[in-house]
Amino acid sequence: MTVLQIIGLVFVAVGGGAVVFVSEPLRQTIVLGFYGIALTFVFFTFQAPDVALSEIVVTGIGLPLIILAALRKIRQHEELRRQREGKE
Amino acid sequence: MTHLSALPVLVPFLAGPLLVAVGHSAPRWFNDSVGALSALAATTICVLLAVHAAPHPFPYWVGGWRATHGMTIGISLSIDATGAGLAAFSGLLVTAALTYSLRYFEAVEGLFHGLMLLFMAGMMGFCLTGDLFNLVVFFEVMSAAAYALTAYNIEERAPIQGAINFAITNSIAGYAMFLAVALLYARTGALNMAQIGAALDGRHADPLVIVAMTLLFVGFLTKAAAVPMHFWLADAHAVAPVPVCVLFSGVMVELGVYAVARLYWVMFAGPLGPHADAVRAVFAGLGVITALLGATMCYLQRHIKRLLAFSTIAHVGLFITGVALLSEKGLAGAAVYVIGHGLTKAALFMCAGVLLHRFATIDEYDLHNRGREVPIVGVLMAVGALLLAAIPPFTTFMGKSLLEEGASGAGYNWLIVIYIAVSAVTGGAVLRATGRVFLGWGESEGPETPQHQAAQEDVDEERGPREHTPVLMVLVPAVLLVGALVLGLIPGAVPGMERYAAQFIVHANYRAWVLHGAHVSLPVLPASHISGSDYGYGAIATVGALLVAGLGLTPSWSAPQPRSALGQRLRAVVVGLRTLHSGHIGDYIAWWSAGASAIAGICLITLR
Amino acid sequence: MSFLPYGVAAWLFVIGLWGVVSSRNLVRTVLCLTIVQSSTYLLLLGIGYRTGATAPIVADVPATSKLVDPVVQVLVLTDVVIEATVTALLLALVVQAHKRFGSVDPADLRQLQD
Amino acid sequence: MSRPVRLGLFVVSGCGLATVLVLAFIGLPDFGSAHELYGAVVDYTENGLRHATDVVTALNFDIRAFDTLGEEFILFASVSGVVLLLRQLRGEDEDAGQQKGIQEHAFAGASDGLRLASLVLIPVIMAFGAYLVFHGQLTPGGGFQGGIVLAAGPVAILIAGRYLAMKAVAPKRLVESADAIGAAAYALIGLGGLIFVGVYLKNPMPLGTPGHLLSAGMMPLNSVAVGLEVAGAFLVTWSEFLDQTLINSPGGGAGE
Repeated sequence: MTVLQIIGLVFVAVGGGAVVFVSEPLRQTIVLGFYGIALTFVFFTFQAPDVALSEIVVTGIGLPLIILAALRKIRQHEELRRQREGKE
Repeated sequence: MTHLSALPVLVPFLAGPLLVAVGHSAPRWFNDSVGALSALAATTICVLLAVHAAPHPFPYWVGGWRATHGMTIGISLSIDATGAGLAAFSGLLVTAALTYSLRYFEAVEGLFHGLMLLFMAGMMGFCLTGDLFNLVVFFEVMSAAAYALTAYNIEERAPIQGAINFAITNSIAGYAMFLAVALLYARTGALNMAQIGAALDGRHADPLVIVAMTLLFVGFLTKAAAVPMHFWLADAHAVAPVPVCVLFSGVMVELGVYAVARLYWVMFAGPLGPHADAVRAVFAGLGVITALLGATMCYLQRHIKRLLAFSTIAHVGLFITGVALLSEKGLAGAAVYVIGHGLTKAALFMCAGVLLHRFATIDEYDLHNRGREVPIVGVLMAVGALLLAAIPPFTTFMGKSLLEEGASGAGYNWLIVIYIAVSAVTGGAVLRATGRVFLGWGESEGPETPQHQAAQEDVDEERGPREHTPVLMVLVPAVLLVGALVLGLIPGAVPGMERYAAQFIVHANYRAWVLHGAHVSLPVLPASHISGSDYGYGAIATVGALLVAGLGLTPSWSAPQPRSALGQRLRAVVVGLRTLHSGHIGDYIAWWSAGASAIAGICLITLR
Repeated sequence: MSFLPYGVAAWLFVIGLWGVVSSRNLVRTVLCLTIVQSSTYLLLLGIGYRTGATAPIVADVPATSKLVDPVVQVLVLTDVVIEATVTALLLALVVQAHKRFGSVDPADLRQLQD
Repeated sequence: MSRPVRLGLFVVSGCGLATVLVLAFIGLPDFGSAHELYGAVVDYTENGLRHATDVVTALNFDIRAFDTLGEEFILFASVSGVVLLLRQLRGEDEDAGQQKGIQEHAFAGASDGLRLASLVLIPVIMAFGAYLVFHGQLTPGGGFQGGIVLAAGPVAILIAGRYLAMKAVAPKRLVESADAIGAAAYALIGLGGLIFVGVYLKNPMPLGTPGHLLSAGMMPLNSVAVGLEVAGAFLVTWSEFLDQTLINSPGGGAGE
């Protein structure tokens, strides 16, 4: 077991905990991005470049756009409803 | 004939994208006919495969990567009568559901048909594959399509909630299975189920193997809705569109039990052979808890689709006990029961669909006496209810009798009481609803509950009550019920099932024909006959169902006033049970974890 | 030390489930699900690793050199695809849930339960 | 259940689960001593059998191609599900958007510099995506990874502030069709095996020279099919989600 692997795994363990314990979703998305990078790094040290590439495109591009769009959508609904309630 | 092996999956995989790509601009009849015809084609192929494999099961090596010296690197479709037959059964229900939906609702742009076909492809691949990882992949194909189909009516609230709970619970089940696949791969260096079985044989079952087994079983039993991993089912089945419910309750849930049976006898029967008694006790216990909880909750519902959903949980409990008996009688009983129950439950959901379509509500009390407009549906529902109660001498009764024989053979005579009670309560609950809706018996006002409001909310969203019920919507359930009535009566059908079951449970058989291409022939069994006591139990269950229905329709009983101490305690239990089914996904996953760790813990302690 | 990858996998599985159970926001629930899933990646890749072996690319290594197990990598690839797609599907459901219920707190999503 | 009860139940069962998992993992071979027969056999025979230099791709697109078939349809079913789930919402929102009159572009926080950078990056992104798709059997990467990168191209146009331009480059119907055609194409390539060499998903094509662009039989074709599907799938998903955020927002275009 190499030092790089140990460092990577520790980052993944901490990062996974961080994603779970950060309660604000937007911040959580950012932490998830870092977590993805840590995972990618571990996959490289495990000699799995194919998987690392998949992981980085998924957590780097694929998911964040969807999550951010979903969060934004939810926020807009909320504002819209607040406005409507304000009018009534 | 063997060349057809991959086609049950391929046909829907080609037709599905076609429907999604051109469905939005194609006329309705095009989507309908492509959907129903491809389902029919895939079903026919499965039937052909089942017939061909019946005398001699065979493997089909996808990509031509055959096994050499018992070692595989490719993926096999391992086709035997049981797997192909179950695939054909799921195809049959998909065809029926698509036919029913011709007149049921406006489908969106071919997406509905496309997803139904993908769902079917998932189920068929799941039944046919011989590779453990591929099994999990098809589990996920089935799930992904099912999540979307559950939430089909996005303009209502309950489907969204049901789909979320369904998707999260089943995803976690999937991850547990991934862990199990990894563990078994590390241990055996193989992914083909037969090869894993061969590698595990003759070795002591250490914690790794036992935990891998329980993770796989917990995963599939989540799909099968065993307590306490069952919570998602009622939420999802009660709210999915009726044609989808037909598939969920009719076959998808049962596939979970099939996978458990298959994996046990192919992979784990060897190392766990010395512990068969403990395995029997653990999983029979799980089945009994599931059956009792399902039956109780079933009786307590007034939302008819949710009532049917809980009855499915109760019956799955029975199927689990059947498999857990670890005998050909038990397994054959479960198989016959699955077919009879699947057809019956599909028909019952379709009847509920008629009510929803016509009256825009699915609440038992709201529908009080309104069913008189469609008496034929009332007849169908009553027949379905009696079949659920396993009335002699039809298919469900045949299944139940075999289960009873299996139970007494294994020294589990007390299971017979459970079988009778579950049949009586679930059948009785449906009879009660039938009596109230179609004959106007019993009270018309029930206690005000959130469920009542949820059932009514449909009124605003549907286009309101309709005057007519399309003939097709009555014809399809009628045909399914006729199937449920006669299938078990066909001479040779039930004994045939027993022979396949006897073949299924011989641990070394599967490996011989998958890895070594051996010809495995069906065992010859002494002709089993249904004894007088079976008819006696059947009669008790049927009468019990009528009594239960009668109690439910008697005003003083349907709303139990806590007069006595016993009544109060009963009421507390009921309230407690209802609170457990809270709809909160956090609760469900907490229970899931509790169930998974408890089952794994018990197995670790008892199977060492 | 050689238990570390497996230990981290077990940790991620359980801590991710904790997130799902304790969440008051469905978006967070979905993100925690991806943590549960990533435990399966680590376990799979962990069991396929061989000390001193190189990635399963045979272009520029001598045929005799050690390679890591390629099978687990293929399984993880499938796993990653499932993660991406199911997450998208779940988030679509959550957006709809917010629209219908006006909340993403699972405690507010009750319909049929009484 | 109340929150404390739920959390309490999970603390107990989560500890149980952790114990069970650790007990099982103890039985695993030590990290770094993998010796699985399957992997070893594939590692040492693949290049001779299939002429692909990336063994993972050979497993993905040939030896275990049936898994990948299932995987493609998980993707396809999910994307169809996303379209199905967001349909109504989109219909409602587009009405609202049309009343306000959608202007060209609108993406929150996109500064001119970011827009310029995105525009410059687009050809690079697309080229890299295509490279990944076409070199699947040679180097790490393949249809899935390349497909996502390819899909990122049109999205970069969006970030560059050209919402309608993205719609022009990647119209919805076309993208949805790409998704469906890619999925069906993968299944059809397998059918080629059944028709020409008698077994579903068996390689019917010449294997070529290892290391060449057109080598390893049907793998490049499968990779392209997957690339097409994944690119389509992610574009559909992103535009389903982004459509909504862009068009419907209180007080005009998003972030304005």
